[in-house]
Amino acid sequence: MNPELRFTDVVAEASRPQKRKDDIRNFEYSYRAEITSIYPLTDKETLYRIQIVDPEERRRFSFVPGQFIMLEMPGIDEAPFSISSSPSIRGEVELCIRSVGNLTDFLPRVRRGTHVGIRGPFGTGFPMQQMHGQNVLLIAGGLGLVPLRSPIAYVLENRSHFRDVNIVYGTKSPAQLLFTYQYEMWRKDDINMDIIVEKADPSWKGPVGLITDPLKDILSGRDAEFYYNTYAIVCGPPVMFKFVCNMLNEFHIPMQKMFVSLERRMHCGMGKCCRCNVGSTYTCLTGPVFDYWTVMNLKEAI
Amino acid sequence: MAESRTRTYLGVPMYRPRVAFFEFSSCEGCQLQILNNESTLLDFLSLVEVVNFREAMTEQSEDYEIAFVEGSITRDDEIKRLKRIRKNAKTLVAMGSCACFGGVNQLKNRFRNPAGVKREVYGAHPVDSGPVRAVEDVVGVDLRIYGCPVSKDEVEKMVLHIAIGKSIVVPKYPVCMECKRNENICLFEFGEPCLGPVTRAGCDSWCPSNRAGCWGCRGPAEDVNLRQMIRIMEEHGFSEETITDRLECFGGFLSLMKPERGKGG
Amino acid sequence: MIFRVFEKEELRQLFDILSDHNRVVGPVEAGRDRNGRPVYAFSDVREFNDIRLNHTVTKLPAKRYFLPFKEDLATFTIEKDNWHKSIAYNIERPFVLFGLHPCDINALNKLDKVLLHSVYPMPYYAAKRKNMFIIGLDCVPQPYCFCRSMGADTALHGFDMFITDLGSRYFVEILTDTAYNFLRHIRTEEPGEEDHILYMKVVAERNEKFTAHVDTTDLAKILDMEFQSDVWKYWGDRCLACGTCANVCPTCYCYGVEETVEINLKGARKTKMLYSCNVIDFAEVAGGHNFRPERHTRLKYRYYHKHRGFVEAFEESLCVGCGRCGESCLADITVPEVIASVRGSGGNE
Amino acid sequence: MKKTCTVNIRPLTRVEGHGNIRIKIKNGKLQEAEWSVVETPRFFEAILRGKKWDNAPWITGRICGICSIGHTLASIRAVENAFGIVPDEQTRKLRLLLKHMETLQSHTLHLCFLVMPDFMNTGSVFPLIKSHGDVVLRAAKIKKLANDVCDCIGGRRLHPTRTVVGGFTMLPEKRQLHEFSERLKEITEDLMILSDLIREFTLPDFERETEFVSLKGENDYPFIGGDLVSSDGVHMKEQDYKKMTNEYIVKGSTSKWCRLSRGSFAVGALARLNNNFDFLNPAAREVAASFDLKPVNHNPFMNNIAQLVECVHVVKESVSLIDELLDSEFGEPRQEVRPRKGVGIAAVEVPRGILYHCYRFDDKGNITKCDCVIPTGQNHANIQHDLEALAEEYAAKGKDDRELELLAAMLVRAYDPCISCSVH
Ligand SMILES: Cc1cc2nc3c(=O)[nH]c(=O)nc-3n(C[C@H](O)[C@H](O)[C@H](O)COP(=O)(O)OP(=O)(O)OC[C@H]3O[C@@H](n4cnc5c(N)ncnc54)[C@H](O)[C@@H]3O)c2cc1C
Ligand code: SF4
Ligand code: SF4
Ligand code: SF4
Repeated sequence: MNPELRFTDVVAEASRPQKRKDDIRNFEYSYRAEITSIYPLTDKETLYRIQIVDPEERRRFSFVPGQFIMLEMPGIDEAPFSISSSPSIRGEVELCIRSVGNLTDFLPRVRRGTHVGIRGPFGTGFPMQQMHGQNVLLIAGGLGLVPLRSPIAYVLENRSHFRDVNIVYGTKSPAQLLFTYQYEMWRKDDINMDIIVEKADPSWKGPVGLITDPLKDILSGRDAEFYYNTYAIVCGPPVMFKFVCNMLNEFHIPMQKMFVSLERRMHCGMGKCCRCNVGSTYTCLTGPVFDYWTVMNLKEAI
Repeated sequence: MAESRTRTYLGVPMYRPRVAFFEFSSCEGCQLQILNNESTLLDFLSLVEVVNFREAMTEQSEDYEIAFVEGSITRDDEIKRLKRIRKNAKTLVAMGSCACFGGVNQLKNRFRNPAGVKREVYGAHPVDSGPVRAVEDVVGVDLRIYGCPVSKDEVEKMVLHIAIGKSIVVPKYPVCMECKRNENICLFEFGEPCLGPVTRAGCDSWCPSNRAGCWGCRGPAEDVNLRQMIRIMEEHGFSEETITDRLECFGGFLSLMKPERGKGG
Repeated sequence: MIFRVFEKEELRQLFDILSDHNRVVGPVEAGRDRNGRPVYAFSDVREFNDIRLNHTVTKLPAKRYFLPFKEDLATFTIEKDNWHKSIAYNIERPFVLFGLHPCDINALNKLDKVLLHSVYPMPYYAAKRKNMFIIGLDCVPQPYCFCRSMGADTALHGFDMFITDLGSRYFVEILTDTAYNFLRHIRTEEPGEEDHILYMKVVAERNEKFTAHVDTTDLAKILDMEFQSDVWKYWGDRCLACGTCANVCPTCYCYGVEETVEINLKGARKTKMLYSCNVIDFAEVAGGHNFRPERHTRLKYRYYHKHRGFVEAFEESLCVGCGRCGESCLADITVPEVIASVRGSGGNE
Repeated sequence: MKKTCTVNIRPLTRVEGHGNIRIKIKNGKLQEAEWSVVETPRFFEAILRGKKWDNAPWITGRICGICSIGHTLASIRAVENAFGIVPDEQTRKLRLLLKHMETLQSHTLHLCFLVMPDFMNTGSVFPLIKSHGDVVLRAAKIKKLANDVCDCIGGRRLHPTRTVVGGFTMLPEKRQLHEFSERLKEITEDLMILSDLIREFTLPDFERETEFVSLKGENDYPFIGGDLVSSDGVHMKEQDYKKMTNEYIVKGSTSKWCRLSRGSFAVGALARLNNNFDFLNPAAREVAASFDLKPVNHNPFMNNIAQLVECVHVVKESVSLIDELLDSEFGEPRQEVRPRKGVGIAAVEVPRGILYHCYRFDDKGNITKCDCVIPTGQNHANIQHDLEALAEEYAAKGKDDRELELLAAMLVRAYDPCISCSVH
């Protein structure tokens, strides 16, 4: 009798590692999740609340602000989206999605109650705990408010741990402002919020200009101590954070305390498909949140 | 049909468009490819309502949303017909190389003397025929299905995507990608010319997989390096004539070739 | 490691034993090229005589048995408005890879680093890797081989057994008990002193045959410094952006994912396709922005990933020096030339 | 009784290409009956001028989408004849098998998808999917098999890729041939069930004596190359095709017309069958007998039945061809091609009748002159004469517009015209 090779079932024979990231079973595993609410924010952006169906899984699912998930609509597409809700709510995420392509055009047409698959959370987050006791600058341009909403929620829930908190938000036009209904609530919690648009419309009464304008006002005339003890989170299109970070730099906010979130094409979220590489760094593993010093050292980052 | 109105994909209502097929100067092979789809024809037909398909049905209607147009345009009456179709259709799809680039038919444009071309075939007898044009040279085109003939999978995919509301994408990269995916050995190894490196993929490298070099029926891929392609062909010992034969065969590369070889030359 | 020697005809016997109950894949002649030289490819083999033990390099690497060019990651059944996802790792039974050269074994070892031993191990790869019985085979360096420069000319692990031709007999290194047990079915001997001498001689002779070299000293750093070099434009002008180099590369593993719905709407699938960073839309995002719109930026990225990024992450480069990409590149862009030009550069080539 | 009627069909549907029918009857007298071809010309013969020989099969295959395999094979044969290449046994068999499968797929398409609706009072096959699902599925099954074989041997069901001068770029695997053989045996039953159904249709009872032209069988029912023959007793060599076709130009038509011994002649399945009945295999002859189809039959509507008979014939023949191929060792797929100066002519029986390609080459193998004579082009005059006779007959009887319109359409459709092909 000549010998036959034995089949190895890699999954069955794998040991259960401590970390989710090391478990071979997790590669393609997606949580079944239900779209529990769909709320149009503008004509292009919609807010989805998505809840994991299985109660046990729901309990286990947690994330930190800045992380993203992969959302899958079977047969349509799977794509990365930043989590835009509070990290203290387990097993549930809010995503604010702009319609720009295949999946994102399809999603606004689905009904409440539809099931989707989600994988993750993936990537690095903003180091919120490190920021305790410090001033925080939260700066968003356009869709950048979406990933910023999660650290904002954290700050609100832990307001006493932070000193000065400033939100600076700019968009092209007033019609593009997201989450308008929440500004008042944020401001109530002793948070200063500046909003500026590049082009006003008849209804707009606020300031018009670039996001760096209110930022300059906030930063000017403070003492060195303030700058040194300030953390900044910058989310938005690459051109914007280039200017913003330059300004922060001029005011000597430490580069290691400035955080940005990079966006690249992604197909896996797990450091395998290589589509998100900047230079040769995986945005999905080492990022999407990077401190500014690291970004400066990445080729082709901005 | 009531049933069609309630059809959904993952809860999203589907759209069952009224489609029409039209042909101009061509071999009608692209239409035939659709009928050739025996195993999925019924599923295909359930996604659309065919209201015009001269090759297969007698009924005709002017009320349609999507017009699939096959063939190149050579005569004034064709231009008139095409313009009417454009007016009626919400979406006009240029189907096949003839519609997209003029196809093999545009080869006659390479003669500087159109009267001589006519004489060659019809003698002194007068025939009405102008230079061969692609559909988009006459009216606006919304979507293109490349290929001579079109691949039935692509047509089906397009219709399916329209029905469920998924975007329609064609590969931007060249045929070589698919050729390698199909684990072929490159035809240049065997001393055969091939336009795979500059031709838009999507045919699943049909010809190279059958050991025949690509003739570029799907037209250029995006950001192609034609100069380098020509140099490679020359280095492999292929005559200028062979290179030109391939590049001009279906008309897709004309705009990238030397100006004196351009359309209507 | 355990070593053995055996008479040449025993190899046929070993093949027959292996192929009796197992699928065997090995290098075969797939045709003759335009110069009459054989073209090799990995393929299923039923007869020992079909295997080309003296093959130079296969056009495509054995990568596709581990990372298929196209593979379903998941399939869905769709019922009404609901769906069910099923996952399969796409290998049913183990098989034998008969005759892998050291560079190709090293390529698998490199892939292991990112696909098995890094975060998020990939079960699709693992299932295949763990179910492949690999018989390594020594080789004769070809003019385009620079594996020695890349430190990939000998394989220390990643196979089950490795065979070296000593002229009259075969010398075999045994790495796994499976291999050991198989070898019990043929006649082998403990190698003697003269076998060891012969082995050394064979290896030394082989090492002299390398003609292509790549200077890798400080390469990661030099690449970093030459990021803006015009040399890249020179190569970018030649590149066809056809993706062939990545597809024939035994270590390139980038991919894209595409979902499709079946025309009867009863199913859907999520398919992974190996991609290439040289093709136009590799880094393009929705809305049309492309992070690497020019050919030279993409070509450069391929070199950065292989010779810098991977080095940073795993202390070694993602290239084994098999020379396939250069041989297959219709534009004659070869690694030794590109790297030499970058090292020597400051301006144009 | 209606004495005046007009029929104006533009364009005729369920045929390949654009053609119009116009009939005018006034006071029981036929005033006008016209079959006109308005398809736009594409000038293939001019296009090829100056092109290298290897362009010919690739480009001329695009003359017609339905019989692209036939055109490709005719083109290849013409080039091979010019260069003195004789295909080996293996190539000949594979080409014939490919040819058979094109015939099977084309005839099935015509019979079941284009003609059948006329007999079932619908405008297309689409409603039949619901009402006669079984028939449609069987037809689709036959067509699929034929197309699958074409994909495998020719490389593609339409505009084949493996067929080249000198042979094939690539050969099928024997495993595939084996599978096809099994499937071919299976569909014989489907064909029989289709025949039973078709036997229930009443074909119009109309006859007009004419001449039938086809290849002349030597030992077999002919398909690729050989002598030319007519039912009026003309017998010629392949090279003399011009004398067999005598093309001429008619006003108002973009297709040329042909004639031989009489004012017109017919080509196609009925012509082949009328001239070569004895070479049909027994199963096919049996089907012919069940329809009372014997040579020489002068009812043009019987062309439909002749197609059905040919389907049975090619299926049976293909099974034996595959057996022979399976029993032999495959050799090299293609021979070397050495171009030389000369003229090459080929006659091939494609589904719609006899097709001729003729090229003249210079010493570099470039085409200096090209001529293609298409079956439908040869049929146009005959269609016209049939149409006149049919209208005449009905003018006397005095039928209504609708009925005459349908009948006229059915008549032209029976020829399975390939109009864009005839205006190449
Ligand atoms: C870390 C991260 C967080 C993001 N957060 C958000 C968010 O909160 N809200 C939001 O609206 N958008 C977000 N995006 C962008 C979002 O992923 C794209 O808009 C989305 O992929 C487009 O998919 P599509 O199928 O609609 O478009 P298509 O163009 O059809 O995309 C096809 C595929 O390409 C890839 N792709 C295309 N564009 C992008 C892109 N910009 N980023 C990554 N992959 C891409 C995806 O894999 C996608 O499946 C984020 C992207 C990243 C990388
Ligand atoms: S055969 Fe053609 S398509 Fe395939 S790799 Fe070679 S050049 Fe590219
Ligand atoms: S390989 Fe080339 S010629 Fe063939 S189908 Fe594809 S694009 Fe057309
Ligand atoms: S380097 Fe060569 S093989 Fe790679 S993409 Fe460029 S041309 Fe193609």
